[in-house]
Amino acid sequence: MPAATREAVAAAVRGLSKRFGSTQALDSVTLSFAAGEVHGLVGENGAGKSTLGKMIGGLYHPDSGEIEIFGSPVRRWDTKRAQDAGVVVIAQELCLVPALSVAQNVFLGRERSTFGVLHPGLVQRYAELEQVCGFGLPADAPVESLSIADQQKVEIMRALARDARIIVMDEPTSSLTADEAARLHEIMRWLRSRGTTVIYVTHFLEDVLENCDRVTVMRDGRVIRTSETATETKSGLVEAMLGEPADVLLPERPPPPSPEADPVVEMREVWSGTAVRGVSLAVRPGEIVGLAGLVGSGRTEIARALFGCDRVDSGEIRFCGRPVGARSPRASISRGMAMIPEDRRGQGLVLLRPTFENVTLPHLRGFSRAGVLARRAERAAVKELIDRLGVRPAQVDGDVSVYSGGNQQKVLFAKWLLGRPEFLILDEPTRGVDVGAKAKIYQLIVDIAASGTAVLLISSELEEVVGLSHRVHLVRQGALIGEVPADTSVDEILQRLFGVGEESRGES
Amino acid sequence: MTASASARPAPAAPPGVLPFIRRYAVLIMLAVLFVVLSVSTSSFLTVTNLLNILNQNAPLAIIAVAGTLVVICGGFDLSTGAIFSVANVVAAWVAVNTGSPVLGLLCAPLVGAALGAVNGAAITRLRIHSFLATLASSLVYGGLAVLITGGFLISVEAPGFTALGRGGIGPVYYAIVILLLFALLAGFLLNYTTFGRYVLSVGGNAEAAELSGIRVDRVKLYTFLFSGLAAGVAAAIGVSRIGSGQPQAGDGLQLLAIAAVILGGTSIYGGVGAIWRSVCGVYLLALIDNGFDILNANPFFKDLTTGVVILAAVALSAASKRR
Amino acid sequence: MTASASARPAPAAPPGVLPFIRRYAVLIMLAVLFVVLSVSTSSFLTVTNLLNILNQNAPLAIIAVAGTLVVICGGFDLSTGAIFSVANVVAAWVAVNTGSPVLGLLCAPLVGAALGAVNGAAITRLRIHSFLATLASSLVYGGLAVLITGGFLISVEAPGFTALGRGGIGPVYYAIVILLLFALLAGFLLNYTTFGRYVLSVGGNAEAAELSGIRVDRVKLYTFLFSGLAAGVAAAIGVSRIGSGQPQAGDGLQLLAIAAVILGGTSIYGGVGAIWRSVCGVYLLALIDNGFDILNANPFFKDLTTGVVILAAVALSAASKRR
Amino acid sequence: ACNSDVSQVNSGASEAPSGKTGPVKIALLASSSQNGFNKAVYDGAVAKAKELGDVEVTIFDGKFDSQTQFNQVQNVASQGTYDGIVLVPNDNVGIAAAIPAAAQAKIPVVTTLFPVGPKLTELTPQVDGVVSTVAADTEENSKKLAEGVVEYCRDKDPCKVAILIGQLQFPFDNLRNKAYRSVLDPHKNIKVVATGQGNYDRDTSLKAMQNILQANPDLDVVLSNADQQTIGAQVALESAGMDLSKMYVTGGGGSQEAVKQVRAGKWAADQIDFPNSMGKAALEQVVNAVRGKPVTPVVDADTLGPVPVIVTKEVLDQHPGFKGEWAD
Ligand SMILES: Nc1ncnc2c1ncn2[C@@H]1O[C@H](COP(=O)(O)OP(=O)(O)OP(=O)(O)O)[C@@H](O)[C@H]1O
Ligand SMILES: Nc1ncnc2c1ncn2[C@@H]1O[C@H](COP(=O)(O)OP(=O)(O)OP(=O)(O)O)[C@@H](O)[C@H]1O
Ligand SMILES: O[C@@H]1[C@@H](O)[C@H](O)OC[C@H]1O
Ligand SMILES: [Mg+2]
Ligand SMILES: [Mg+2]
Repeated sequence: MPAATREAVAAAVRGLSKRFGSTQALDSVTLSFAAGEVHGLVGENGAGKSTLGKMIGGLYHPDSGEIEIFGSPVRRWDTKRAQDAGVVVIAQELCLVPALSVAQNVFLGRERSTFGVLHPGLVQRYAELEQVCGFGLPADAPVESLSIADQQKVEIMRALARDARIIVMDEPTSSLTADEAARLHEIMRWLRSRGTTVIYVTHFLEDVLENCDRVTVMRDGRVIRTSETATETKSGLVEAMLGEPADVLLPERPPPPSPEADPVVEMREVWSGTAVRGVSLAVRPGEIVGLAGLVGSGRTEIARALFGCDRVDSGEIRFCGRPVGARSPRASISRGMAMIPEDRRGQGLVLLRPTFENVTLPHLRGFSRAGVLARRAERAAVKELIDRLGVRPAQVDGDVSVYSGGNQQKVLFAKWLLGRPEFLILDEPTRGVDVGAKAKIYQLIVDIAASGTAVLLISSELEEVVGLSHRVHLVRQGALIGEVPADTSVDEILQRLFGVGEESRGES
Repeated sequence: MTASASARPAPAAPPGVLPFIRRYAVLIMLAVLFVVLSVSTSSFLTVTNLLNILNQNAPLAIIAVAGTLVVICGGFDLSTGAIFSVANVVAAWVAVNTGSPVLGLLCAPLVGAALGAVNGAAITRLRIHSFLATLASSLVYGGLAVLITGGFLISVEAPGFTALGRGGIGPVYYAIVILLLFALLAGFLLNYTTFGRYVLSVGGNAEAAELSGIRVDRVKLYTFLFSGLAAGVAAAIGVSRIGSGQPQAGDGLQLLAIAAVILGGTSIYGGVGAIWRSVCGVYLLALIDNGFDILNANPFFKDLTTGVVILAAVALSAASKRR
Repeated sequence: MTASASARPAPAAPPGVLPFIRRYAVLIMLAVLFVVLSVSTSSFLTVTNLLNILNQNAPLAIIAVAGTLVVICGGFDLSTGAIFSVANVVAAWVAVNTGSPVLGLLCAPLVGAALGAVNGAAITRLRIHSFLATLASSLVYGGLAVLITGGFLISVEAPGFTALGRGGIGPVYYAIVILLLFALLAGFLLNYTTFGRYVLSVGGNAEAAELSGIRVDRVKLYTFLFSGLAAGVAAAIGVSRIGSGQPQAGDGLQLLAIAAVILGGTSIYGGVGAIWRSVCGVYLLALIDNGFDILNANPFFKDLTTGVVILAAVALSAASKRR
Repeated sequence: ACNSDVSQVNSGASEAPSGKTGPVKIALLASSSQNGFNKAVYDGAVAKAKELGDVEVTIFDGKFDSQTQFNQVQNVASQGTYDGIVLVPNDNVGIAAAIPAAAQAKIPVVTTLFPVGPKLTELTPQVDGVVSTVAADTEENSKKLAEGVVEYCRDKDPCKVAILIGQLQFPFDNLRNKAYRSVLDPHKNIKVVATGQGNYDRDTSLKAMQNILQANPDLDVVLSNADQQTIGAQVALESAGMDLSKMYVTGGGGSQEAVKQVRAGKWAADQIDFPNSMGKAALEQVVNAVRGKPVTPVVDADTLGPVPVIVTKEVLDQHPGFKGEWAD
C-alpha cells in the first residue's frame, strides 16, 4: 500500500471482523485510507461495504480487530466519539428527523449554544453552507415534506456541517440525478482540496473511476484489492467484484408492440393534487414506457395516481379499454396492475416478515381456501421464484430486513411476478443495486415485457430509461413535455428537461 | 397452549444460548417460578391448585390472547376492561329479565363483539390512534355499564347461570377449555390463515400492506372486533362465576392484559408476536399471585415482587441486545 | 437544479379553516367548554372557581408537562403515579422524623428525580421498552411506598408543612405559580435548548439522532429523570395540601397525565408535540369534572361525557386527515 | 382538644344568626357514586330530605379517590350553591385539610362511616367545620367480630383462620386487621394461616380464597371485613366442597345478601352497617346545622338500626323483619 505509507493515514482498520447471526459480514478486513484522498469502495450487494463504513463511524462494534483514526487506536467507539474525532457517516438508508426542519437536521448535534441554550442564527449558518453546496433547499421546510432525493441532499449537507476530516458516503447519489451527482462530485473534490478524506461507497463504477484516487474492491466481507483508480477499468472492477468476468451492457429490448395494439393502460388528462397536471399517456402490452424527469418533477406522483394511491381530481384512467371505476391499490391489483414503489423499505417490504410472506402478500387468495393458507404451495411457489431471480440468500423464510439492497429489490420483483401482472410500474427499480444485480434486473424487466406485460419505468438513471424503454416521456413539473424515441442521447434529454423554450405537448 | 402458536418471534433466530434465552425469556421465567414454587410448598404442585390457577386467570388470558392480535396489528385496546363490564351487566340483566341464563350468557360475547366493532370503526373512520380512541371508548362503555345497572349490582338467581363459570368437564373447568379453544383459534388465525398474515403485515408496515392491496382498515377493525368478542366471552365466564353483574367488574383488566401481552414478548410496535407468549405472560403474573397466597407471604411485598419479576423477564429477553 | 428546491409544504400548516381546527383542536374544545360552562351557570366564571380549578389540577399538570417531554422523546412513563406516592410518603416521613417541614418537602423532588433516573437507567441499560419498564417499576415503587408507611398514613403535624399546598401569593396558590414556572421551563427546554432539540430528534428518529452524534440514551434518561422530578414536585404540593403522606396517593395519576398529553395532541409516536397542548389537555379534563360538580349533573354521566369529549377532540384533530 | 373542638362546633352553630330559613341544598360527597353502600347512604339522605321538605340532595362521585374528593369539598365550599355537606370520606385524614374552606364559607360538614381527622378511632369531631360524625367505632366492632371467632375456636386446636381484608394499604383496613390480630393472637390454639386481600371485590376474593384453600384445605374460619369479599370466598369454599355451616365465616357491612346468608346459617356472623339510616341521620344533622338547630356531635351508627352490630343466626331470628340496608 504505497499510497498509504507515503501520506498520512487518516483511518485504518486491521483484522476487522463482524458477524450477524450466520452471516460473516466482514472477515478480517485490513485497509487504510489516506488523508485527503477520495477512496472508492465497491462490491456486490452484501459485500460488507456499509458494515465497514458503519464501524468506522462508530455505529457498529467490531467482533474483533481494531480501528485507528489518525494514528490512534480507538476504544469505546460510538457515533459521538467518532464525530468528535472528525468521522462522519452518511448512511445508505436515509436517516433524518422527519419533523425537524432542513437546517435543524443539518446542524443536529452541532448546534451552537451557551449553557445549552441555542443561539439564534441557524438560518444564517445554513446559508453559508448552502453557498458551498448549492442544493437550493429551503432552510425551514420540515424534512418530511421533502422528496427522497432532497432528503439525500440534507444528509450530505449534514455531513459537511460537521467539518469532518473523514466522511463515509454510503451511496449518496443513489437517488440523485446525473447533474446532482456531478455537483456532489465537485463537492468531493473541494473536500479533498481541504485535506478531507472521503470514503465513497457506490455502485456507479464510472463515478469511481472519474472521481476517486484509489478504489478498494470487496467481496464476501473481504478485501479483494486496493488500487490507484488510474490503473483500473470498469470491466476490471466488475470482474474483481463478481469473481468472474461479466457483461455490463444493457440487454436487448423486446420487440416493440405493434402500433395498433390497444393500450393496456391509459391516462387521459389526469390531474392529481399539485403534482400531476394534465398527464396523458398509454402503455401497450409488451411495451416499456419510460418517464424521465428531474428529481421532484412528479414521476412518482404520476405512478401513484395511476395505481390508485392518490386521489385523481380530474381526467380519466382506462384499463384494457374501459374506464376504471373505484380506484385504490387493491382495485388496481385485482385488475392486474402492480407497482414496485421507490421507497423499498418504507413502502415495499414488511421488514419484520420473512421473504415468502412478503412475496405472497398480495396473492394470498390464490394460496388459500376459505381463508386457510396452503403453506406448502405457498412456499413452493416462492422457492421457485427466488431461485429463478437469484435472491441471496435463497431461503424462503429469509430475514429480508438484513438483505442487501439488491436482494430486497429482487424480493419485490418476486412479489409482483408471482401475480403475472398485465401492467407493472417500476419506480426506481435499481436504486442502490450492484452492477451484477442490476444486469439481472434489466434482464428481468426485458423478460417481463417480452412476456406481454406492459411496463412503466421510472428511473433517475437516464441511461437506464433510454436504454430499456421503447419510448420515453419527459416530465417537468407534473406535466409531460414531450416524448422521445428509444436511444435518444442522455445529453439531449437533459437539455430538453432543463430547456426553457416552449415545448410542444407530448401526445400519446 | 402449546400448539396454539408458532409464529416467528423477533427476526431470525441465530443459534446460541443467549438468543435462546432472549427468545424464550417469558417461558424460562415461568419455568423458574414454577420450580421455585414447587419446591417451596407442597400445596403448589397439585392438580387442584394448577387447575385453579388456570381457571382463575382464564378470562384475563382470553382477553390477552385476542389482545395479542391487536398489538401485532399495531394497535392497543384499552377498552377491554370496560367492554367486560358492559357485557357482564348485560348478561346479568338479560338473564334476570328473560329468566334465561343461556340467553343472558350468550349476550355477553355479542355485546363484546359489537362494542369492539364500534372501536374498530371509530379508529379506522376517524383515523385516530387506537390508544386514545379506546381510552375514550372505555370511559363511554364504563359509563354505559353504570347506567345499565344504576350503579347497583345485578344478582342472578336463575338456576344454571353459574354453570359456565363454576362447572367443567370432569375436573377441568369450562373456562380452561374455552381459553384453550380461544388460544388455538387465535393461533390458527394468526399462523394459518390469510387474515393472520394480513394482521402481521399491517402491523409490520401498514403502507406496504396497503400497497399490496390489503384492506388495512378492515383488518384493523376485525382485530378490535375480536378483542371485544374476547372481552365478552371473558365477561360471560366472569359473571357466571360470581353469579352477579357489576359495572366495575372489568376495572383494570385491560392494563393487565396488555402488560401480559408485552411481557410475553410481543412487540409493542406490531408486526411480530405470538399467542403462546401472551398466555405465558398471564400465567407468569398469576403464579406470583398464587405463590403469595399459598405461601402466606406478606402481601405488602406482592406488587414489589411482581415488578421485579417483570423487570427480570424483560431484561432477560433484552439480554445483551447490542449491535 | 432550481426545480429540486421545491419543498413540499405538507404538514407545515397550509392556510384554511380545517388545518386550523386540526391543529388547535384541544384549544378549541377547551374554549367551547369554557363558554358553555360560563353561560350555563353563574358559579363557573368566578375568580375563586377558576383559581380552584387551576390549583386542584396543578400537580397533575406538572406531571403532564414533564411527561410531554418523555412522550415526545418516544417514551412512556407509567410510573409517575407510583413516584408521586413514594415521594409524598418520604416527604411526610422526613418531616415527621426530622421535625423540619422544609426538609421533608425538599425530599419529594429529590426522591422523584432519583426514581426517575432509575427508570431511565433501566430503560437505556437493559434496552427495554419504557412502557413495560415503567409498568414494572411502578409496581416496585408502589410496593416501596406501602413498605415505608407500613400501610398507614403519616400525618404531619409540623406547622408550616401545609404552607406550600394551601398558601399562595395573594389569591394565587403556590401550586399555580409552580405549574407556570414548570411549564415555562419545559417549554423553554423544548424550544430553546440543545436538550430540547435532542429530545425532538431522538423521538423523531432515534437512529438519525445517534448518527448525528447525540447520546440517545442520555437524552432519554434525562427525560425520565425530569418526569420523576415533576412527579416529586407534584407530590410535595399534594402532601403539603393534604397534610399527610399516604402510599396510594398517586394511584392513577400516571394514566391521567398520559391521557392529557395525548389528548393535547402530542404524538404517541414521538417527535412532535408541545407543552401547552398537555396543559390544555389537563384542563379540558378538569373542566368536565368541574362542570359536573357545579352543574349538579348526574355523576353517572361523567365518564361517558368525558369519553365523548375526548373522542370529539381527537376526531376534530384528525378531521379530514386524508392520505 | 376534643372538648374545645366540640364547643367550637356548638358555638359555631349557635353563631349562625338564626339559621337559614329557605330551601336547603345539600351536597353528598360519596366515596364513589357507583357503589351500593354509598347509594344506600344517598337514598337514606334523599328520603330524609323528602320527609323534612324543602331540602335537596345532590350526589358527587368521589371515584374512590382522595384527591377527587378533596377537590369536591373545595369546589362546593367556593361555589355558594350548597348549604351543607354530607361526606363519605375516601381518605379520612387528608380530607380534613379541605374542611376549613367549608368552615370559612359557613358550610357545615357531617361525616358518615368514618370520622374525619388524624385519629381513626376518635368520633368526636376533630376538625373545625365538621359538626357531626355519624359512624361507629371501627376498632371496637372489628374486635367484636373477632371475638366470635375466639368463641367458635374454643374447643379446636389448632383452629385455622384465614383473614380476608380489603386492602392493607387503606388505613381503616389496616386498623381492622390489627384489631383482629389483637384479639386472635393471644390464643395459642388459633392460627392465622393466611391473610388475603379481597379488595371489596367478589372475583378477587374468590381467587384469593381458592389459593388459600390450596395451602390450607382444612380451614375453620374465614374472617372477612366485607360482605362482597365473603360472597366471593363462599363460591370458592363451596366449590371446594366445604360445608359453611360447620365453619365460621363472617362478613362485614350488613348487605341484604349477608343477612340472607346468616339467616340461612351459612355465614356465622356479620358486622352490620346501616348505610340508609346513616344517610338519614347525617342529613338530619346537617340540616339542623344549616337551620341553626341543635346538632348532635356524635351519632353512634350502631344504634341506628333494629339489630346489634354483630348479628348471628340467633340474633336475626329475633328480628325476622330485618333485611339489610343495602345491596351491593
Ligand atoms: N444489522 C444486520 N443484521 C444482520 N445482518 C446484517 C446486518 N447488516 C448487514 N447484514 C448482513 O451483512 C452483510 C453485509 O452487509 P452490508 O450492508 O455491509 O453490505 P453492502 O456491501 O453495504 O451491500 P449494499 O451494496 O447492498 O449496500 C449482508 O449479508 C447483510 O445481509
Ligand atoms: N405529500 C406531498 N405534498 C405536497 N406536495 C407533494 C407531495 N408529494 C410530492 N409533492 C410534490 O410533487 C412533486 C413531484 O414529487 P415526486 O417525488 O413525485 O417526484 P419524482 O419525479 O418522482 O422525484 P423523485 O426522484 O423524488 O421520486 C414535487 O414537486 C413535490 O413538491
Ligand atoms: O362496602 C364497604 C363495606 O363493606 C365496608 O365495611 O366499609 C366500606 C364500604 O365501602
Ligand atoms: Mg450498503
Ligand atoms: Mg420518485
